[in-house]
Amino acid sequence: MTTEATAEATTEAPAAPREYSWRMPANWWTRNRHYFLYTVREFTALPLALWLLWLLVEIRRAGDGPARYAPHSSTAFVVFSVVVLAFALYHSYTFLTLAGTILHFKVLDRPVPARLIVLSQFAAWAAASVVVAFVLIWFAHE
Amino acid sequence: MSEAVKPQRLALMHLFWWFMFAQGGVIAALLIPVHVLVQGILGPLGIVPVVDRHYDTWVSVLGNPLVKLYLLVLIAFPFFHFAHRLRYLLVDFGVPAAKSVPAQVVFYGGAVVVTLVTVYILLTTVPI
Amino acid sequence: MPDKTITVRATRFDPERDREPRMQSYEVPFTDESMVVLDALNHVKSHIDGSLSYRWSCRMGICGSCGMMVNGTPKLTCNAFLRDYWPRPVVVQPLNNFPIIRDLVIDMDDFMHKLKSIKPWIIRKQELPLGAGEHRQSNEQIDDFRQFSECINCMLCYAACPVYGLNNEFLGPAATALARRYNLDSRDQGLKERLPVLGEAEGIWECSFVGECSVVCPKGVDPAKAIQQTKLDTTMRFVLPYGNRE
Amino acid sequence: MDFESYDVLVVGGGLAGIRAAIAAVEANPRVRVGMVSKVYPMRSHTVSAEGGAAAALGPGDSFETHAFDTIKGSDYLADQEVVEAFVREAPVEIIQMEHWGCPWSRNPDGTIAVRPFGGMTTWRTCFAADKTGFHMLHAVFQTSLKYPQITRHDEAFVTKLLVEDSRCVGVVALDIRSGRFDAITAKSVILATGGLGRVYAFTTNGNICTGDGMALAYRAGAGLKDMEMVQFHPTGLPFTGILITEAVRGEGGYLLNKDGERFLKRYVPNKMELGPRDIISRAMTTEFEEGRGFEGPHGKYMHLDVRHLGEKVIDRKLPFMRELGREFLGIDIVTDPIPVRPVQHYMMGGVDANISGETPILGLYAAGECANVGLNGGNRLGSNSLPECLVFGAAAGRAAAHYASSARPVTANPVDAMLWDEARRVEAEYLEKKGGDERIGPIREEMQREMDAGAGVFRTKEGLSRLVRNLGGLRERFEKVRIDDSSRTFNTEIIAALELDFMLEVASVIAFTALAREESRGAHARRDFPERDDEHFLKHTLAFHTNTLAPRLEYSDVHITTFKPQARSY
Ligand SMILES: Cc1cc2nc3c(=O)[nH]c(=O)nc-3n(C[C@H](O)[C@H](O)[C@H](O)COP(=O)(O)OP(=O)(O)OC[C@H]3O[C@@H](n4cnc5c(N)ncnc54)[C@H](O)[C@@H]3O)c2cc1C
Ligand code: SF4
Ligand code: F3S
Ligand code: FES
Repeated sequence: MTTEATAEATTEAPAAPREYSWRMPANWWTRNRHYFLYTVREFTALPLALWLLWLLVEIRRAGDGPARYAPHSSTAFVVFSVVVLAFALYHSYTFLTLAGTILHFKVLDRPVPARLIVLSQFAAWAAASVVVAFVLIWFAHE
Repeated sequence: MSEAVKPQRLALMHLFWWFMFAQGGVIAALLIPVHVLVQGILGPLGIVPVVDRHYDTWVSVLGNPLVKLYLLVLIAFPFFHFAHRLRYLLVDFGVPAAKSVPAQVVFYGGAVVVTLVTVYILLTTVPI
Repeated sequence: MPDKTITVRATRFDPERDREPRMQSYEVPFTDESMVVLDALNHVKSHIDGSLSYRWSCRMGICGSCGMMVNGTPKLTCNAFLRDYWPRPVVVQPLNNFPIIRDLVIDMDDFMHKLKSIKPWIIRKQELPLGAGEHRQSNEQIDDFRQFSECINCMLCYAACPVYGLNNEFLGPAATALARRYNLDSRDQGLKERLPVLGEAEGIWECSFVGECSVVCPKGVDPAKAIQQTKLDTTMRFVLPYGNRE
Repeated sequence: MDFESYDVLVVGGGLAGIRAAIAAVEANPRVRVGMVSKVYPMRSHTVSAEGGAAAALGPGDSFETHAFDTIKGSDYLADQEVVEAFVREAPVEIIQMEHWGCPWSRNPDGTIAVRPFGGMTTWRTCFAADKTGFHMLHAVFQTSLKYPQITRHDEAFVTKLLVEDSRCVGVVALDIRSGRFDAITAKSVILATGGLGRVYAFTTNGNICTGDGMALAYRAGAGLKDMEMVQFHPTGLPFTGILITEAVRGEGGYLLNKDGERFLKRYVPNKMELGPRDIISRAMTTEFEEGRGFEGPHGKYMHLDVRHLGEKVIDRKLPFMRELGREFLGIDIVTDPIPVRPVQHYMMGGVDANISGETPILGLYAAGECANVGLNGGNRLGSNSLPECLVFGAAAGRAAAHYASSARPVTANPVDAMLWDEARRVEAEYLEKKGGDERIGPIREEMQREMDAGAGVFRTKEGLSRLVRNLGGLRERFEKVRIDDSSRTFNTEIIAALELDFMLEVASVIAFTALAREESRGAHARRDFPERDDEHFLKHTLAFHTNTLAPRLEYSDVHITTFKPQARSY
């Protein structure tokens, strides 16, 4: 249903008035701290992807045979990993918090408070990290 | 009157890619930091022993089918997440073309390629 | 003590004269700590320049008509206190992401269409006759959707959402929150009719969860949550075999 | 001829207007309805209503007591058959609103909950937390979107009713966005334009409550009924006039003077805080005069104290009040008392209409706050207004649809000329006028101050006479008004001028009718005539437009059926 522009125009009314249309400035994401953090959050995808590609290479190199196998250990690589870790932590923090606030369950017909869900997300993160770290380190002794 | 009647259909492709994005995001959030920390920092610096530091341990772990499955999940799923985010990031930076079907083919296709490569590598490297 | 004043810089745009919006400054007496930005605009209109145009009515944060950008943030001007800006000037602009009709007045027809498109009314397979009395509903069932029913259509969320700013086809925060308000109402059975609108390409999937919509919402509606939950629920209906039920 | 023509045209997008539009369509699905509103419908002032809507729903309630409370509250100036019809229809309408999605607060068993309200003997006020009007308006507006027969003209300002051969055939409306004048014709027209609180300086009413519909009907020849009856609500926030709902007292809040005393024991000992608004407002004013009020930067005030209710009750039942306290006063009502003082709130008077909303002008109907169907008499009980909008909005909608189905179509010829005349008038008086030297703002502010001083809670002959004189002076100054804005696009200054024109009109009617009623009844309290005088004034005042500011006054009988007038004490 629209506001119909019909009816007799008696006065020398101007044709449909011009509006000034909105154009999004290209640098919009720098104009507000939240927008910037959002952009960083989305950008984490890139470093994380690169690091996983490295992992793929690391796996592939296991096919090189015992003599030629040499894991990466350059300073540059460590620095790269530190940077990636910062992004990874930011991704985990934002993703789990946000996912926690949108998940909704009911237990005994009562909604589970979002805080609790977020907390359990972080608990799951901690648990997964401990298990993975354990496997990665423990089996190194064999 | 002036209302443009748009065909309204549930966009199933969007739904699927969002689902993959969400799954990948969870996997990435739960698992990636610890791998980066242990394999990317602690291991190379020699602070703790890590499986991939020695050929023997690395191979014996990679030979385990469960590990292979785990690594597939760890690597493939997040790529759907990354593809989705980077595509939208391009949109945010004023490249609406990133929404087009060809762009979708490139981004999600890329994730599919990474998945296939991962499967290939996992199957061919240290076969079970 | 000399009388305190505050500088108000407001956007002026008259399509009959101007090609582009421009800014105009006014000095307004700041006589009372509880004065809001809207009071300053009203002072300008009554005593300095009657041609300044903007919308307002209730002055109590409930009619939703006085939303503007105040120093770059979308705000209800009847709820933005001068004391939070003084002694620096307060800059008032029309809401971002909308076409400007005049001065501080934006064109929100787009939202009115979107609102209608999500069918914001109770849909039932079988109408309950009036004689049968009310549908029973517990306060807990109301709690399920209460938050999403508090939307005053003030458009601050649309002004805050960059995705909407980039693409006006996007259904957007408030409309989705209202759709969810009805979908979650125990009296409503219209989910299936609303899903195609919500789930189409320019619907919920466009939202990349910037979240700023919920940050600026003056009524705690949390439209970002409404959108993500709708994505999740819609997806679950297809992914889980038992999800595909009413 | 291609002007827009409808079967039924509703002027006003508030609760009454939308309810009327839906009723017209449901009465006859072939009826085409137009709805004109000067703001988007969901901005209408109904949105501000907080406390609730009364209806005898509960098992412990009866039509009888709701009717009696209303009639006693009205100080016997209500038309009793109207009240009886009202109390019977109100529950049906509340259920209808429920079916349309209004999120009424509920009892534990899932039925609609009720709360106590001033002047009501039992709990009968249905509520949606403390945003009742907001929820009702949005529910009914959103529901209206599903009817393809309803066409909206948003942000169009009606400047004149088109009357041809003493039949109303439409309106002239200024499309605010384009500045164009349109004739919108219809076989029947329903006025639902709301209240006029903005004629006062200190009011709970929004900027749009400028009495337009009353002035439109008055100028078209309809009578305005009981315009001296203006309600003052006891609990407005000083400075802003924001309303603190009566539900705060309903839920158990105390009114305290500066000695910490619940002073109402001297005025309404049996009802205390649950007394009717007129009496409590007078009690507060008297306490102020006797030096027992707090003094603040914005005048005297009392404390409204809810601290003893506890955070839980406050958050469940009065969340918006807490929000308002926090946002507008910087206090938390859980720990601080709320400063309050009497404030103009509601207009009992309005366009003279009968139980179906019909006015004496053929094809013209009125409903909601702008109408006076005889329900509220000298004082409206809190929470009777929202159901009034529903019941009489629906009645007017049905009657108008019925009339339209047999009325002859509107002819283009005279309409064209009338449109042209009206457009020329507004252009000449405002847009093209040269040499004016007064702004609108100062005239409006002075009118508001004069009304507060002369036609407030207590009135006297001297005060009202002075008011009448000063309003005359303001009218002369208004003739010389100057408009800064020459644009046609969204010219809110022209709107403000047109509104001020209407307000000066209705303000004068209030002043003249108040001067003429030489008694105290309901909200109309004359210092010089402190008693009710049934012998001379158990009558409705009817004011008719003349060529001067002074209306022609007539009086008509009050319809009394069951309840004979008796002393009104609580
Ligand atoms: C703060 C507050 C709290 C209240 N609380 C309660 C309560 O708890 N319970 C209760 O029962 N009542 C309450 N009331 C009273 C009640 O809300 C109103 O009486 C009622 O909402 C009026 O509704 P309406 O539809 O008549 O008018 P409104 O809602 O005021 O609508 C008027 C409509 O007319 C349109 N209009 C006006 N002039 C023109 C014109 N010239 N051209 C075109 N369109 C025009 C407007 O755009 C608007 O859409 C309260 C009132 C206030 C102010
Ligand atoms: S969701 Fe919030 S910000 Fe958006 S329109 Fe509604 S009330 Fe305003
Ligand atoms: S800001 Fe926009 S992108 Fe989504 S979460 Fe809110 S709608
Ligand atoms: S004036 Fe109504 S929300 Fe600000």
